Amino acid sequence: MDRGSIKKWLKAPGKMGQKYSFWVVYFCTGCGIIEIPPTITSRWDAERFGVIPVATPRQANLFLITGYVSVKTLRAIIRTYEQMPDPKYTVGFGSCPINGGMYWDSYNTIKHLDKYIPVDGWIAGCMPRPESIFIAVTHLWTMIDKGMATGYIKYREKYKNYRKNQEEALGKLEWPPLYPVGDKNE
Amino acid sequence: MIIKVISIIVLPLIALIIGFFFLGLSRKVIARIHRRYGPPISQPLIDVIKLINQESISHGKLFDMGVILSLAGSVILVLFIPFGGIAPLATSGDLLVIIYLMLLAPLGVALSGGEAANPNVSIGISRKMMLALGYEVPFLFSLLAVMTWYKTTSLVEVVKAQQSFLWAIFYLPLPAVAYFMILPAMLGIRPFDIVSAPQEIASGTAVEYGGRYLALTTIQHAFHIFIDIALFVNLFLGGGNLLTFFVKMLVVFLLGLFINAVFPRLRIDQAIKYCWKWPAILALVGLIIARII
Amino acid sequence: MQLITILVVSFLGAGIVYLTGKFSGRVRDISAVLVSLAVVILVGLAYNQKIYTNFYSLPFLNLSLSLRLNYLSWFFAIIVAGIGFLSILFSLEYIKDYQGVGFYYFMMLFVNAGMLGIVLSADFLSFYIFWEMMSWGTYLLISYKGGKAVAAGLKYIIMSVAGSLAMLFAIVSLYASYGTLKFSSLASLLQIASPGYILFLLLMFVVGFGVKNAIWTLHTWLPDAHAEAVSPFSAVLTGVLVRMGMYGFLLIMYSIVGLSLLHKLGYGLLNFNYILCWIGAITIVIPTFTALLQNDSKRLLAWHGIGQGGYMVLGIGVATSLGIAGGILHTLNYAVCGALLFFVVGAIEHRTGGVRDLNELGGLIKRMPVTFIAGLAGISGLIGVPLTNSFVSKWMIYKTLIMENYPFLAFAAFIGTWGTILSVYKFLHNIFLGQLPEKYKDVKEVPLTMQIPMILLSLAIILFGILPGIPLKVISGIEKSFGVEPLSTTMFGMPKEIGELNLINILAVLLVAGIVVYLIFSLSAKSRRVNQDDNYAAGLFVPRGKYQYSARFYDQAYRIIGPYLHDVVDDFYYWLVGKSKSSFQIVRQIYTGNINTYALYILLFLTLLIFVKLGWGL
Amino acid sequence: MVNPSLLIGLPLAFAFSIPLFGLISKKIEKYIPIIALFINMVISFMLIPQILKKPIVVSIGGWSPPFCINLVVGPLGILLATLISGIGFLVSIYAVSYIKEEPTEKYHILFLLLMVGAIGIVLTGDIFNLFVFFEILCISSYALVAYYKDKEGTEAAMKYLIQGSVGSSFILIGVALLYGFFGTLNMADIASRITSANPTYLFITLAFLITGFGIEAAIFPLNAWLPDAHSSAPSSISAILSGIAIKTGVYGVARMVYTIFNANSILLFIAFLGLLTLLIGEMCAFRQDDIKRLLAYSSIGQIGLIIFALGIATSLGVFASLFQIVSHALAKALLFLAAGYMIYRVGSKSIASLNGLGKKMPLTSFAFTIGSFSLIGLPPFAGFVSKLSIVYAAMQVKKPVFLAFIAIALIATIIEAGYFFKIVQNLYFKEGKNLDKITESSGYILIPIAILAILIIVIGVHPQFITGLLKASARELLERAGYIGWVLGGT
Repeated sequence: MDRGSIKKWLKAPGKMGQKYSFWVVYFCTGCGIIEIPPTITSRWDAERFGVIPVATPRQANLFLITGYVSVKTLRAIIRTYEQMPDPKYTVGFGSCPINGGMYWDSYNTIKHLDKYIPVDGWIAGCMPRPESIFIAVTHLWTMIDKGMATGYIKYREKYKNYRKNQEEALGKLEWPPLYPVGDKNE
Repeated sequence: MIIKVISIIVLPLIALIIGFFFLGLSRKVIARIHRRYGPPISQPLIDVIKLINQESISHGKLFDMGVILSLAGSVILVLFIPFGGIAPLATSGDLLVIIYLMLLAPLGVALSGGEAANPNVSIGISRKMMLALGYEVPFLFSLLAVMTWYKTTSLVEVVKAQQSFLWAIFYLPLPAVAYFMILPAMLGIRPFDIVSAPQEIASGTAVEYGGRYLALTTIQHAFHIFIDIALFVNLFLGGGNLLTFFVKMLVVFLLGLFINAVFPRLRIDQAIKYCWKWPAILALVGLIIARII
Repeated sequence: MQLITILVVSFLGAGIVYLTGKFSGRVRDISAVLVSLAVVILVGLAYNQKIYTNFYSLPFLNLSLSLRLNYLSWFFAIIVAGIGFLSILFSLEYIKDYQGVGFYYFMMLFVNAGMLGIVLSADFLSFYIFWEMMSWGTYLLISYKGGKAVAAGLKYIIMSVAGSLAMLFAIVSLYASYGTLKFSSLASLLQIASPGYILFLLLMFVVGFGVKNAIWTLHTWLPDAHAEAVSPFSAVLTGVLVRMGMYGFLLIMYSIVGLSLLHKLGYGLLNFNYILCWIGAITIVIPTFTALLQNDSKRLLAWHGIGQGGYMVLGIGVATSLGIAGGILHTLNYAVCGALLFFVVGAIEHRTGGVRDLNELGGLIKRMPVTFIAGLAGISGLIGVPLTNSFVSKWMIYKTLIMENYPFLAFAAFIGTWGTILSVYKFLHNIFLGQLPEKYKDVKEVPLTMQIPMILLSLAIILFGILPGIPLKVISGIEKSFGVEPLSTTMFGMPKEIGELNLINILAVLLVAGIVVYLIFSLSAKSRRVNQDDNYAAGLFVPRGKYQYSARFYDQAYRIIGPYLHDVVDDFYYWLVGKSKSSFQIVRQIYTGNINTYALYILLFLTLLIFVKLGWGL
Repeated sequence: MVNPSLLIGLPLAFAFSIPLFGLISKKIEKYIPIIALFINMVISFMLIPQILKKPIVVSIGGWSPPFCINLVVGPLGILLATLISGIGFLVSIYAVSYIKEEPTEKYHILFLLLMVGAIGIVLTGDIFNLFVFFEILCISSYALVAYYKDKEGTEAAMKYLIQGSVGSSFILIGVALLYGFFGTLNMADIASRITSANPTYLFITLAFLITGFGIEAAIFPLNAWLPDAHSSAPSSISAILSGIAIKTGVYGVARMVYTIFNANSILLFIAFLGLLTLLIGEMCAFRQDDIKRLLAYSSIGQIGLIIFALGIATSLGVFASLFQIVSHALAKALLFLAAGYMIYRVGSKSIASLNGLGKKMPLTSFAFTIGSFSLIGLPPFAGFVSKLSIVYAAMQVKKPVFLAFIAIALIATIIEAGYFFKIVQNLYFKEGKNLDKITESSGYILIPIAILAILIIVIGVHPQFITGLLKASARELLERAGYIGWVLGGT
């Protein structure tokens, strides 16, 4: 916890700000959301880490994918992710986003979320405990420090492929591409 | 002259600091009331720094200009309200001007929010307007009570008159109480955070705001807290020098905080009815007394 | 001579425009613009002159009709001429597709000429003549559009005739008792009149002028008329024509009866001015909150026209130097704002095919930016946002109310302003903001001749908002002529002894603050421009054309205040009309169509006559 | 100098010569009334100046008054004579193309006779002649009302006939009584000796005479004939009846009350009657959907106003009442002519059927509008000046009762405004049905209408044209000594 160190603040205020105020988009994808209420309320108090839930993706910079991702939800996830302003971070919460988990052979869940949007970190387990969220947050801090949490940049660069995967999974998307889909990105 | 210029520059900064302090304090205090540890006092500042460095989207010129207007309106409002006797612009605008300048901030937000073509924003604005209609009634009653009592529309005069003798709250307790009762409504904090109800209308006017827009609105909110409380202190608690003024503001703010931290959110019609019932009646009685005596 | 020239030009001009219309529409349009412009110039040249001329005489009533020019009449004359010119300019494109355009221009110019005659006339007979000409001209113009407008026109003219007959009653009684109708001589003669008689006069005139100025209980014609008339004329209606009542109030109350006499009417709080003030206050509150419930843009503005009229009445009712000045200044300011807003609505109608329903519009800022700017200026002026014109006048009215220790009247004025804010924001939002519906995708900005009037008026709003000294100079001249001690003003607001108001400082600080904030804004991280489809919709794609919140914008507030805002006065009038109709039906039964009864009538009449003789012992 | 008796003689001669002309060609006969009345009009215009200098008394058969039949052509007489022949002239122009139904020559004869009667009434100085001319007028108008020979016309004529003859008989009784008292029929003579008789008997006589003339003058409740007659007669005749015939009744009443009986005590009652007539007329008119009935009832109202002004009995009051007579005669004639032709075009009398005519018949509708505005009393039309002077006269008396009366009269004006403005809107701003083959009126129709409209505006803008004459006429009515003096030579 180096909130106090002025030097770092003066060096990279933006990065520090990003670290110490994670605003989580308030979006219940699956069963994992059940862990969020204790996390943000008196029992574990996420606010002391500067983590607070916000209502709209426009304000958020942390996207917590809580639980399994059905095809229907994927559409919303992609839309929400694209509406979040850069820099933004994604954390997959629970086993399902990683590899489908207990829905590994379900016909309408997404097995590998990172084919569709970049994921900066995973929290394995079914269910993970709230503490693990804090672990994830602190881990994300170090990643930001080291400049490893670059999911949003990857998304911009590889947007063509992401868009292709998304359209494979969801069919034609009704919204236009976020970034120009051309060869100049390669 | 020089002093005036300096104070014009300094006063907003003081207001900003106090406002941010209050913002952080409120989060901390509420956390403690909730038996939480709570964020550091500086958390709002951290948020604003982050937001300034974060990208955002814009829906058009008005979308930007509205936010700028609202913050600018709040900034100049600070210059009209005596802070511990410092009121650089008090001679070029009195209480009536202050009442009207208080329009600029909501108007700016309403305009810029309007261009973000989002019904949540519209709902938020309409709630803001209705809530304002609600709390303006007791607010105006109590302001008129003070103005009628001191036979002046100048805030500086009011403060002078109080410092010479007793505070207004002793002459006009009812309007003061009414003002205090609607203070949370004016600040838009619980139980009156209907305007930006994140769970109902996705934080109302701020739905499309991100990055610098959110930063500016946060700063504006800080100013807003400062203005409303400073106005209360000037009107009823007799101003004071820099220190006492700050102390009075702190007291008022904390009192309000303790009350509103434990209340759930009201519905908009409940809020209007509340504003038009007890605060309005109290303020009206106070006004009638002030008129008769 | 100059005044006669003004009137001749304006009246003959109307006729000429009509005749040229018979040959070519183009020439007619141009000549209409030229005539109205000429009137503006002529009136402008007459600034700061004192003129008095007899222009006609009726020997059989040994009356002579005369004209005069002083600050008061010049002030109103320039407003009339200016708004008239702008509305003609606005009409060029707007009215093209209607039929009977020649008639329209003729009546517009004719009504303007009538209003000029009203403000320039120096005796009550010519005043009344021009008043009536204006009234029936207005009636024809309101009905011009046909359809619903017909009923509106009838309602207007009936109320107007009733009012002007009350006025005629007072005028003739004045003549019968004093043998003259000249304002100047009446002003001196009335000083020795009994308060009761003065009160009777004032009541009659208040009815006459109140119908025009739409004070509460006489206002019911106005919403229909404003809503149904063609928009350029609605602008004239709300801006100047309705304010002729205001001119009348000023004339009778201060120019003729005079302040010293007014104070004699009544005791304590129960005096004429105080009651007038309360009428004004009610006129502010009820109509302004009724406007909140309107969904028709023009009706909404019309109700505001009534409400703002209340401010003026309130201002002149207080009868302090500041109050009177505030009332007069507000007349000018509202003329500008109201006309501008009706132009805006007219532009919207013109482009969207006559859509006035606020719930069908939206998002037009992206298509009609200039109109939006005008609308923004207009509503800011109407609210009285600082640095717009109405702020100054409202400030003066509030100030004097508080200083004169009328806090409740002041409260009515304040809360009226809040009602105004709510409803005009709804107006602006539902038309210009929010999502642009599919059907208005390719709406274009209005042509230049419609933009110019709006731009000019918007500039006027800002100008008078920052330099109120310009109109206030004339107004203090008016007050001097009233015998009220004139208001001393500076260019940018009020001198110290009157109150703390210095608009140039406010402007400067606001600019500085705005620049600073803008720097912060532009230095921080950039933002990406998105269109209205890229919008937060809870993770879904924005449903086109359905993603708008405008219907029942203040629903919860409606539920609370709606029941109290039912227009009982209007109901009462309709009840009255219905009852009298049925009673007329009964009266008709006298003529049974049966010859025997008729013969009986004759005999009865004869016997009655003889009985009268014996009874009265004539 | 011209002999005023020509004013009566010429039309009479022409009237009976129409069949002879008819032998030559049926074409010319319809132009005879025009010629006759034109000459009449010219003569009366020529007479005005010298009569304003000195009234003319024409004695027939050599003897000097009171021992002979004589015409007394005072300002009042010549005023009304001019009005009558003028309006008659215009209406006869109108009739040229309006009256197509045979037998036209009868129409023209009766029309001229009606004129003769009317002019005779206002010019004669002998009360029995007055009665005779009155009969001429009435009988010809009975016939003319039934001219179309349709059911309602005949019925209306029948009613009119019955009531009219009751009235005439009353007049006859009154005349007989007067002759019994004074042994003379010369009005001036009677007037000079009126004080010598028993006031009660005199009053009975006056009652009979007022009733008799009141029927023609359409005072409430004696006016039941009027709506039927006006609405079912040919429009030209309605114009004449409303513009002229009832005015002669008013003349009769005025002559009796002022000049002969000098019954000032009854004037207030007469004013009250006038007010009653006004109210009832307007109320009934408000509820009409038949345009001609509406106009007829509004004439009742206007007559009420005239009678009311007559009852004010100040010089200004009488002046105002005469002014109202003139302006109403012009306006109502105009309205009936215009409405008549609109009805002729659309083929229905209902107001709703006039919708949208303003675009099809612009000039006619415009004239109609002017007439109705003038009747409501809007500036700058003739009706405004007359109404203004009535209000002023009533106020000038400074009696509270007259204040109350005039207030009520103004309220009646609101009702009047109600229906007239509605009609104007129907003309211009309502969408009419199947108007496509309706065209503007022809020249013979437009000329009189246009002239009347122009007259209304001219008098409204510059009343001085007629005020001199009106003032003199008012003086004639009020100063009976002067009248007696003209006839009997300076007593």
